[in-house]
Amino acid sequence: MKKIWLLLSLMAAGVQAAPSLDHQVFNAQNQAVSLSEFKGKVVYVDFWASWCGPCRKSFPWMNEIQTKYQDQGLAVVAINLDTDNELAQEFLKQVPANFSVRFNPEGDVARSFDLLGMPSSFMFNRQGQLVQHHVGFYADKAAEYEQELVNLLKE
Amino acid sequence: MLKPALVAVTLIIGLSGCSNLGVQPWEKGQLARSDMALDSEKLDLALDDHIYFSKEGSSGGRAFAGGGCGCN
Amino acid sequence: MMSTSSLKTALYSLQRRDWGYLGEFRAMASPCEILIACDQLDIADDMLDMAVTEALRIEHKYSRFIAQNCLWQLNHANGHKQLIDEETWQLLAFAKQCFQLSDGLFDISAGPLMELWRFDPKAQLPEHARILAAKALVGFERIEFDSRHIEMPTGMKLDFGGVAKEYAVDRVAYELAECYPDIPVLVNFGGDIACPVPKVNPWQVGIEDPQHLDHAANVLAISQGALATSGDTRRFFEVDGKRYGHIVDPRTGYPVVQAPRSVTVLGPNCVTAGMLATMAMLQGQGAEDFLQQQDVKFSIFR
Amino acid sequence: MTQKNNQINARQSKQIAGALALASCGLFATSGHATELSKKADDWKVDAALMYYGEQDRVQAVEAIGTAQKAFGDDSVLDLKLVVDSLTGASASGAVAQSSSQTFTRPSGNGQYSVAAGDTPLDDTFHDTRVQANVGWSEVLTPDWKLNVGAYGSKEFDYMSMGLNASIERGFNKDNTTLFLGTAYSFDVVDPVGGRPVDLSSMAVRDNFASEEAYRSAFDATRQSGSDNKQTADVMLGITQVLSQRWLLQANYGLSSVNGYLTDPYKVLSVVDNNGITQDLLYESRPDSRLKHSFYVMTKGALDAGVVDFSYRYNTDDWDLKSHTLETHYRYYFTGNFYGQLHLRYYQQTAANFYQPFLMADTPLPEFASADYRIGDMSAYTIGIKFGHRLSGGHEMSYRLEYYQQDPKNNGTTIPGELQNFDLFPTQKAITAQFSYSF
Repeated sequence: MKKIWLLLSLMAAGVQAAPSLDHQVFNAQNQAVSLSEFKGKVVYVDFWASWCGPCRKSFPWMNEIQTKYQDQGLAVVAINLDTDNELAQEFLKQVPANFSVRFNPEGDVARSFDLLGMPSSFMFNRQGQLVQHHVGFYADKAAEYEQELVNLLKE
Repeated sequence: MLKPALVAVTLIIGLSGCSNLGVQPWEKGQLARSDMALDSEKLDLALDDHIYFSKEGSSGGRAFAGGGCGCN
Repeated sequence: MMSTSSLKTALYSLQRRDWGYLGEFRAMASPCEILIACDQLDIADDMLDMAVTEALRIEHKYSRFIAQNCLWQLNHANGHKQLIDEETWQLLAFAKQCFQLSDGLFDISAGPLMELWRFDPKAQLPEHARILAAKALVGFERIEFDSRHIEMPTGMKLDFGGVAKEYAVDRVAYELAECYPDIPVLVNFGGDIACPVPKVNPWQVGIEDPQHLDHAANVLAISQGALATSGDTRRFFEVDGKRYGHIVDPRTGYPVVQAPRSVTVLGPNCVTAGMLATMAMLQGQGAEDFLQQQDVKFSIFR
Repeated sequence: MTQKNNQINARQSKQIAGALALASCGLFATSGHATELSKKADDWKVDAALMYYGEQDRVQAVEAIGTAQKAFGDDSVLDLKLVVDSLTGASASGAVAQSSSQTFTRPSGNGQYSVAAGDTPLDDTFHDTRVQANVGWSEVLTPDWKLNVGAYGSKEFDYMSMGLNASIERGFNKDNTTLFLGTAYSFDVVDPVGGRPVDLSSMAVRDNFASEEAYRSAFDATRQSGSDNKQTADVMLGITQVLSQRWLLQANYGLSSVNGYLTDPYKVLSVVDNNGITQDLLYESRPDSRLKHSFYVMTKGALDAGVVDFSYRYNTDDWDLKSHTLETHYRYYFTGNFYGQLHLRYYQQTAANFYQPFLMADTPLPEFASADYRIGDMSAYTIGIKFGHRLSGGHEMSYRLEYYQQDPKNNGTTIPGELQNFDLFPTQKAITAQFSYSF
């Protein structure tokens, strides 16, 4: 019974099933932009929402690694999934971000990334291939995440 | 007496199989509200349960486990 | 009970030393250390956790590199009146006193000038016209503020760089001393140091020698009090043999000529020591005379 | 030009170190400032409440409850709870009213109390203070598995109880479904005032004895020696299923097996003749085991300006005591920080098979018998309102008032003779007032 469900959900997700950087999102000025603008860099894509506690905890760490590895070609892209943009702006006022913030209110990109929990993070190497993904944010695993990024940056 | 118990147990286990019910992880904004937590009024419920436990013949039933908030 | 230090090593580390615990982390773009003279792991961990949280909080609030933060809001108000909280008001009030006591030499509105002087060896001398344009935007006296509001001329940018790190050191020291009044602790953020609780056998603190970076020229013994270092040992550049340090004189728009390479001052708290060190640097040649008049212990490297 | 300037400056510069030090004190005098970033995540979250429960001319109780919760890292949470409550007033002894005054022996055997003609006999020796402490630890083992363990202890004058519990939660399909399996064990020591009465032994009343010694030996004959204990083992299987973005459903099945001393040492039954005249008073007796089932289903919804939940519970057990409970809470937010909440509950119960309002003198004694209306036929309803204010800094204050009415019913017993003049199933009314504060 389980297999049928899997098949159905895959088909429903449409062509762009696998996570990739070829997706359309909105930037702070509400213009449609593509994630491919970060191609060539090591990209840490993070899906978050204003109501999610662990997401709030991950921002300071993302700030740190963005400042630390910016000039080695790291791009942290946090994609907000709130349907009400006001909530996202309120969150950003309280929890500053010095990395790129994008918006995907319809959640279609999140659906094609098939998130298992919130937050969810995906690591792309310089060739734009997905190499790693994590669910949730745990302070004691942050060093592990950082090491994975450092290895990607060295490639 | 045992029959209803068995029915209940199989029903509960069975329910966990269906994966079409439910929402995507990023659609849990409402469910993550503090007033939606199953233990959001745990003091009131504890005080109520104590009164009804000492004034009526049956008790229990409630569990605070599980919950809607989807963030890890 | 699970020891919580293991949970948090990612963001900072806590190592056992024979005199207690050494906590290390990064904040304000500098290496930070907390030396804790106590043997209980959970207390040391809690103190370190408080220090990191406070340091990151201040950095996030007043760093000029973080978009949307408190400082960013003030600097992008283009002339409109802005609400400020008590902490920001206290800092502004302190900066105003420093501006007056230094006859305008210490000016936190020198933001635009700071951005002009990109301090790394490859940088070129900015054109004079751009310096004048940036200087036009500087002038602490043109800022109106009270305990609730602030109004700045459009284009003026505040930069708490001259005081934020020392302030963070003092805040962390103040909070640690308040929660653990009897545990001697030394807070060291990249050379700015504070010891709020007296220690019987004093801490041994190495003062960096500007010529040979990363190894101590001489060692100072501190039982209590604070110490701050201001200097261009790392951030400087040379053009036609002339060395320009990172201390800019807001009145001329140029870095201070003949400024010492580094000035270290001891004081009651880090903010005061740091301010005296910065003002000494701003005196250029007169640094030694200036500090002698303040009868504080200091050391200057030329 | 800059050289000259510096020279002038050096001479004029005055002693400013003192002024600077003074100015900097202002920076730290602040008593600690509101941290914009979320409150330090690892602080203690404290909930406290004070409740008054008062029945119409029967029992009054004041209960203070406090819980404190602290997170350790991202995975573990410690929960502490302390409850102190004190009980005063009188509660029904189980004896029936009579057309003449009646005298009863106090449970301790020292002294008596008398009840006026026509009144339902109430035993007013009820002054007791209970203290209970709970501790719980929950740990997220993996994103799918969560473990909770806990222990509690409770002590009052004549009753001591302690217990352990453990439960495991498993998340399925993106945490939309959570299966819960919980077990609990508790051990209670029952050491009543005056000792445990011998089951169905006849109450010795001092007035019926010539001398104190005679009364004393008769009373002692109605006592069992030492205390007794009671063990309870519970297991519960539950599921919490997210139905939509705003609704979730919870369904639980609970099985509870209790063994040991279940009788209420302070309850008695009247033995009446065909005219309804009390001939004797017997201490009640209940079975020493009870197997209980509970089926509970609840749905909770997040509304735009409120929250609502509906729940139904069915209980049944091998004492044949069955009950239905319907309950709902509806909360409405008048403003972002102020809400009102309505609480409605209906409860209906059928009597245990050994419940009898009284015993007939001419019929043989049953093995078990109790006239405690709380295990008789009964329906009850509760209506309550609550108001809450969300204050700054994550604090919340709330106060509620509830009215609870119980209507005991006759489980089909024919009422003999003059007992028909009395209401053997009087309605009970009670008020609850509670104030809570959390930060």
